[in-house]
Amino acid sequence: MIKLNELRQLYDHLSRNTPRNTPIIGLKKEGNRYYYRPLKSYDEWSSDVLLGNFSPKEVFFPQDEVLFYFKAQKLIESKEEIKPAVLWGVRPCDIAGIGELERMFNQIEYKDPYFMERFDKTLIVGMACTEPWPGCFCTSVEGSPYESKGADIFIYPIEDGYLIETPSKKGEAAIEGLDVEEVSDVSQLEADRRRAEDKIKKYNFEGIADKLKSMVDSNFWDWIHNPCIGCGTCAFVCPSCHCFDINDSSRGARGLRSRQWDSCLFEGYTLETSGHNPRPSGSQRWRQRLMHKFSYFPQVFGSYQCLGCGRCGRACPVNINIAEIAAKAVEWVEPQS
Amino acid sequence: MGKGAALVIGGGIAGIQAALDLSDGGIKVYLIDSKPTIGGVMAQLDKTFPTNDCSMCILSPKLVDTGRHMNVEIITNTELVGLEGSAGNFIAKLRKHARYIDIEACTACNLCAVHCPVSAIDSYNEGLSERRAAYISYPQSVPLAYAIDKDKCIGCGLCANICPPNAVRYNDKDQDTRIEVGAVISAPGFDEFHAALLSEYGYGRYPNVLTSIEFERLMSSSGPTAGHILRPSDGKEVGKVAWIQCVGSRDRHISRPYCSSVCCMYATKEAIIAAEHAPDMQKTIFYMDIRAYGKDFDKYIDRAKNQFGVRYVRGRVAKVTEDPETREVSLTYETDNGRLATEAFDMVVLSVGLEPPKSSEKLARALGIELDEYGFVKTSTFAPMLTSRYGVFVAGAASSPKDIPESVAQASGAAGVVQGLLGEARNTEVKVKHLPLERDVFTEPPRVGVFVCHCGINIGSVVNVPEVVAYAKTLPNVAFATENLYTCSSDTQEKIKEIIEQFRLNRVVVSACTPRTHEPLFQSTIREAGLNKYLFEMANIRDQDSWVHMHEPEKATEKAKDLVRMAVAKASRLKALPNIELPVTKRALVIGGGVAGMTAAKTIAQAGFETVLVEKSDHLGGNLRHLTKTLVGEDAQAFLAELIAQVSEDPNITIFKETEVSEVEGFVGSFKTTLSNGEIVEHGATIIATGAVEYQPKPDEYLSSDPQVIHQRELEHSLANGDFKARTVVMIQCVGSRNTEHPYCSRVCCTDAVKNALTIKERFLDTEVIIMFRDLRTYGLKELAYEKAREKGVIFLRFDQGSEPVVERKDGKLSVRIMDELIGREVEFSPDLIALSTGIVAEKESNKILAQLYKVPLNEDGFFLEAHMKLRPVDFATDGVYLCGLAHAPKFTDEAIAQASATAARALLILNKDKIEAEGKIAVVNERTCIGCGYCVEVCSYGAIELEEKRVLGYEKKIAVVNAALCKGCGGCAASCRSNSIDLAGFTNLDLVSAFEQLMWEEDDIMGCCGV
Amino acid sequence: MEKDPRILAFLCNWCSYAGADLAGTSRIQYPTTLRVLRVPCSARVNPQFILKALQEGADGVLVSGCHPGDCHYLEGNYYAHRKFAAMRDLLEYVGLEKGRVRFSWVSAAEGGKFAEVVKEVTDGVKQVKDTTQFLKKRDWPVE
Amino acid sequence: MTDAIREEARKILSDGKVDFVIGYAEGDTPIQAKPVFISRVEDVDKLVWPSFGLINLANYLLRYKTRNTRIGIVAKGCDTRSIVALLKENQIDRERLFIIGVNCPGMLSRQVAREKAGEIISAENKGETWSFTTVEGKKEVSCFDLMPSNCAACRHHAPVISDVVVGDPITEPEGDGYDSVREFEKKSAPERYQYLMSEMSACIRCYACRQACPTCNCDECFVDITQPRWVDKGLDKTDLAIWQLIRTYHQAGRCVDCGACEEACPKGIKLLWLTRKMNLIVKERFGFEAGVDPEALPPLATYEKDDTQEFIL
Repeated sequence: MIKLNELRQLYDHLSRNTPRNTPIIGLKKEGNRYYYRPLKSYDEWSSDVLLGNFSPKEVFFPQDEVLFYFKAQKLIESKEEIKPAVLWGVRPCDIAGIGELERMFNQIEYKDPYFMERFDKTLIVGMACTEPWPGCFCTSVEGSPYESKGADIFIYPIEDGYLIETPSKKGEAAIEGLDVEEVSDVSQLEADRRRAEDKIKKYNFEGIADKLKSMVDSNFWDWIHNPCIGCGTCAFVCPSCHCFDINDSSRGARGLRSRQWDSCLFEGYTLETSGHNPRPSGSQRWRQRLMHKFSYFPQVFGSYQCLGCGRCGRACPVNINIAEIAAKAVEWVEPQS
Repeated sequence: MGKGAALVIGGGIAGIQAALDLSDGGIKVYLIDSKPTIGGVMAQLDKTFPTNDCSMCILSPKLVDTGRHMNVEIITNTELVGLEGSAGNFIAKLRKHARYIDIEACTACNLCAVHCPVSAIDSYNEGLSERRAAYISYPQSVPLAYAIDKDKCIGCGLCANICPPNAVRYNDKDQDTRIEVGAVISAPGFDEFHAALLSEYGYGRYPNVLTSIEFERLMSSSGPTAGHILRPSDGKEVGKVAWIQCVGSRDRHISRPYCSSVCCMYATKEAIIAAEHAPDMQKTIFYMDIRAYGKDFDKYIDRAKNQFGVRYVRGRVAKVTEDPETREVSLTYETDNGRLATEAFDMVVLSVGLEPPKSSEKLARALGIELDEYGFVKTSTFAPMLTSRYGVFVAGAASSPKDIPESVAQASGAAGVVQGLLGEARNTEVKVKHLPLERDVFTEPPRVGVFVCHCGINIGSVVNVPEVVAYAKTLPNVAFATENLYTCSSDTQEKIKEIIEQFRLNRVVVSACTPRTHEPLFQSTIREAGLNKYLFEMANIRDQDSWVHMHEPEKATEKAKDLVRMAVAKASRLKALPNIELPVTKRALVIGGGVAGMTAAKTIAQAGFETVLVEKSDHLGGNLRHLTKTLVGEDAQAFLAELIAQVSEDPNITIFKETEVSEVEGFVGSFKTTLSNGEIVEHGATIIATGAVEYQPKPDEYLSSDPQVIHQRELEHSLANGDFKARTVVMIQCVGSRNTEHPYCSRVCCTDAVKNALTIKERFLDTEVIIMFRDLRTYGLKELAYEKAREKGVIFLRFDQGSEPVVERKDGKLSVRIMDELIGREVEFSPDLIALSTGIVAEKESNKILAQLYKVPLNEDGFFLEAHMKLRPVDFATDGVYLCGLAHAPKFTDEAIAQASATAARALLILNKDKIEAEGKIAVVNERTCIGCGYCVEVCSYGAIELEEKRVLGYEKKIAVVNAALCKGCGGCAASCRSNSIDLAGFTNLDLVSAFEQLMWEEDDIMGCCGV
Repeated sequence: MEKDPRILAFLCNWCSYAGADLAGTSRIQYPTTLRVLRVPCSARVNPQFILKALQEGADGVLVSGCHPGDCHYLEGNYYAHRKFAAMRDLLEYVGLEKGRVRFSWVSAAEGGKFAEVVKEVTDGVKQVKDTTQFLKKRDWPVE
Repeated sequence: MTDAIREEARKILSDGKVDFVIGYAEGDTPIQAKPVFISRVEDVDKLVWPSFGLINLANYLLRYKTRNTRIGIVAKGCDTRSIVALLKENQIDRERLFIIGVNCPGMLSRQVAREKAGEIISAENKGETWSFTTVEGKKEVSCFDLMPSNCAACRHHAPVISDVVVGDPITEPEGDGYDSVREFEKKSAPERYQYLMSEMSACIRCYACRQACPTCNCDECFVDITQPRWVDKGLDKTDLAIWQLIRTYHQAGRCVDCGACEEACPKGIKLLWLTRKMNLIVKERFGFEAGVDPEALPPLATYEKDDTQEFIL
């Protein structure tokens, strides 16, 4: 690990030592919201904001992405060339989210070239959360505000500066030439981590995967669905939701195929051409949502598909909090009818 | 019971109309024509007035209908030689002349004509071109088969050798046959006056003097010059052309004293069309009176003058000479002020009159009917279609010169009378059509066939048709594209059917004229080819392209491509729609108890159907109550009394007086009309015969409130009562007609004035009668009365609009001053009686109410507007509602009676059926997405949508349900539905959006889109 | 050949389409800009068509029906008018350039008026500075 | 107010008049209320009269369209107008409803708070003001300043229909509340168009606006229809603009200006800017206000022969 007094040093180093026009993407205020956007300068970075209103997933997995163009029978690759980028100042939960996406898009049989090219070409600069926000619950889903896993470079803010870790080779290479001292004593980080973790509300999700499996026909789903209005906000702000819909748009012989984010809570999510919908009710759609994140995903990949960032709860127009719901599921006792 | 069949003589428009109305009404028809094809003169015309419709275009669908009607047997080259028996049971003796080609075998491949070494004069082109001895009259001929002109044939055998189906029969002989029929309608039409008889006009000597019908062929795209107006002498473009009117009309010296009724209008039409062909051409019409007495005719004349620069010169042409060098023709004529003037023209057109066909006497002998001294079939005012022999009827120009709509109305009228006559024998001899099963194309990808029409040169001369065809082939889903000279011709229908079969087409696009006239024809063609008729779409590249962009061929071609692209896009989306059958209430409602209404009611009742007659006043009779005698002296009141008695006593007729229509529900086949007396009438057809009223002059108009200023109608009464007394009578014409307020001619006033003037002159020899007129419009045989009036010393003084006579009281005496053009100064009369010839005006307000109730339109003058001015004179666009009498336009009693019978014939077409096929383009509900919000229910003006509980995809819910019988297919519901849960079949959101989305495609979007 | 503006016209079958045909039978010449889609009634025209057409590249849109009271379907044009009024006002509010979306009543007897309407609408569209408002730009690669 | 609501709810639940009551409860995150469904008398105390209650609870009635449930609902003035609109469109039976109408003095808005204070981490009510901890520090904003534009423009504070009304009647303010529309109209056409495009291009098509709206009640929204595809998928600017324009058009005579759509938008798009104009159009052209007169026909489902047709050639 190395120590910096000013984070700007690292920023400047990265901007100098990457190919020309490599964007450094960090949280930036637009209107009255915060998004991951290319920063024009270090000063544009909203360093005090832990979480953008939207997650960094759109850096790798844009909401609306052209897969290819076609003319008559001929295919033309998407014209957009994917260039290297630096993702700056991402928090551990979002990094974990990127990791979940990578698991999805980088399977042995099926690799998503669009995602993977962006993923491979992006240098992820993570940052620990010294002051977690209300609504954060990463510690309940096996995360930590000080978790550097998944980052190429990871920043630990300390009292008089910053400690910089490079968990990956890519990160190591990136900071090469940064003329600063190497520090060996990083013991204070452990205390910092505990302090930060203690600030986070802890939920008990123990045994949730199995519990949910037993609740397929439960009234629980009606209970969650009741207030839900079925919009796509939660899925769209979620760092790990990755469902998408593929659409063709054509004009005569010319056209394109593209994909857009989808949400499992949309009524048309599973609607079939015939008009049949295997999940016609909101309760069934909620069951899918929760089971996917807390049951199927853990079964297949061994981890929750929820990283505890709490964005969905903050953004939900009717204030549905997935952590509360998951915790409720664990305690759920089927009412006597 | 008599025979359920009828004989129709003559295959012109009148004969065709009579045949169609009879056969659709359940009567088997034998249609005979002495020529090898039907079509008559209308097939030779380029355009028709006043709509300038392409004549062939509007005739062709009827030709096709007749040609393939299973209950019309067309017998060509045939004449009637005798008629035995009596009404109900005639035996007609026919002589079928040898054609020398077997109609059944001939495929119209044209090889016989190609190889025939003999030339003959082409009579279809009026001798302006030649044809072979083996020939076909015109490309749209029905039946489509060749014939051999035996007079010219040299028997060389070339055609027989070459004919692939061996259809040539050199030894063909005339054959005599006998057919049994219940009635006969004779519609042999007319001949043109032979212009050479008037040698002073130089016809036959000067090559650049043509007859009007020759000129018609010259303008026609199918004519000898393909529509270019070229001088016969040298083939040069014509710069200056003159029409001479009344050649063979209004001319006692050559025994044609009658007016031919149509020449003023056709000359104007020819001038307008000529102007379209060659905008710089100077056009002059030399005339005596402009007889624009028909509906909207005066507007047409105004357009000719103002928009097309047609010059009208009043004056008789005295001399015609030719410059032997330049071949120009000089006309010497008398001008308004009596001076002589001479003017040279490149071409002179003689507006030849109409006269009875040369065969008329022979035909009359065979039929056993009487003719008048000129050879026209004798009829009476009150039975205008009946000849002197009961059971034999006449239609068209055979009884007097007349134009197309009147011929059509008479033909339908004759059909109506025959329907009544044959009564229960109807439906005994007709066959029922069996269509092939519809092919199920649901699972097939669209394979569109595109047929681009040249429409002669109507489209082809502006739009680059081959380019459009080539373009169509590049469009997605297009499996076939071709061009046709006339897509509507009967051979093309066969071709389309073959191509559908051959290329497995499942959608058809015709790019031609307007779907408003031609869609039904093409729909039935594709139906006969086994396709659902809704798998059809048209692109209008004539009325809305070539005709309106005549000077921008490139842009018109681009537009045509766009329109075709849109049509193909829409066609590709079309789906087969189910055929819905609706029940028929076998009862008619007739609104109006005048002579028209009563005639209609009587005719329908005679055919065996209940009829309800509604009259708003407390008496029947209408305007005829004010007429004492007709021009030829028939007693109007005796006729009226008899008609009222017949109608009142007929058990099939229910009469409601002092009653009006207050509410209307339903549609063709099942109307439900609520009357003001609370009575609810359920009926299948409606006839509007509400009449019109006399114009009431404003108090200051010609001093009309003065007791000595009376109306023509009052004059007739006083003459009948015997209280007429006057030494000098001035009659003023066009009171309330042909002015800004009422821009149309009231048609009857000139004849009325002449009639009353003659009565005065007969009884009061010394009484001076002065008729002040603008154009004396005693058309047809009425001209004879005008001639007589002049002989008797009635003074006729002409005035123009704007210099009307001035009527004043001077020292207690009436004074009328008028500008006499002949002597060039004002003259003054001091009559003791002034008779105003007041016009006929529509009852605008009450017509408007009725129009809205029955969803039919009015014209600008407040008269009801028929579906088509030429060929559907008594129909409305709305099915099941018909129109006759003064409600349509000013007219004479005989014309109203003919129209009334015609409406009866049309109504009987509905009443005769047990079920009618409803429109398939109706609203459909997507039950899955409908949430039953009820907006569609609110916006439906027909109450066709209701909300009902239904089980959909396992859930009970309230959704919209459409009543197919009530839905009219307006689509208001579809556009009001937020979730597209209700849509309009045939015009779905997808159909329309696809069409206009593809409109916006650029070339790059299309290229590479291969056909199927 | 100068490129014409392309104006999509929805004409009701009974009045305006017939009026357009009448302009044809009367040979009244008018600009070549119009592309007609026949609909049964002006009430069939969903105002959404207008937006969609502008988005696809129509320079202008004309919707024409029967005069008030003349509707073949009794009152379709009255309903149509309300829909058009709402959409029209909304489009004006969001700054759609004037002259691109027009409405007219033309009867079956008004061939002359139809030609006049086409002229006026064409002139209106020609005066529009930017007919790419609402146009969906498709910058798709050529090859 | 909270007590009054609880009392009424308790009454109808214990009388068995309704199966459950839909009302507001305190939210889990700052300045947010959440809807609750109370079916047991003992849960009634969860009900509150919230400060930030822009959610239109009438939205939830749509779910019970085909069920025979008897529902109690806490409804603000605008919510009752939505209920009227839904009744007119046959989306709910009046007999199955018990409406606890509230004379609503107006709500506060999260969106406005975010605009005024910034990204809020925590909040505290201090009577007439709210104190916010934001990423940019502490900020205090008066309640008045937190009122959303629709509540400021509201002229129908009192319930239109109800079975019982709680809260004191409120005097309706002067004016018709459409000043913002008229102000915007003063801008030039290009400026207006620019605004449309920049505002709408922020849309991410989460459809929160539609889902929050009781009158966006189609089973299949036009935006999801594929034949024809009214609005292409993806984030093309024109598609986004058309999506909201058509949604607004569909709201003609149906939008009650409750502000639920705008409050729900995760991007803070000014949706009422459009819908309020549509409300003004139907008011000025057709003399209609949504949900105010239970007897009146929806403006686009009726007509007057003398509707002004000034724009028609």
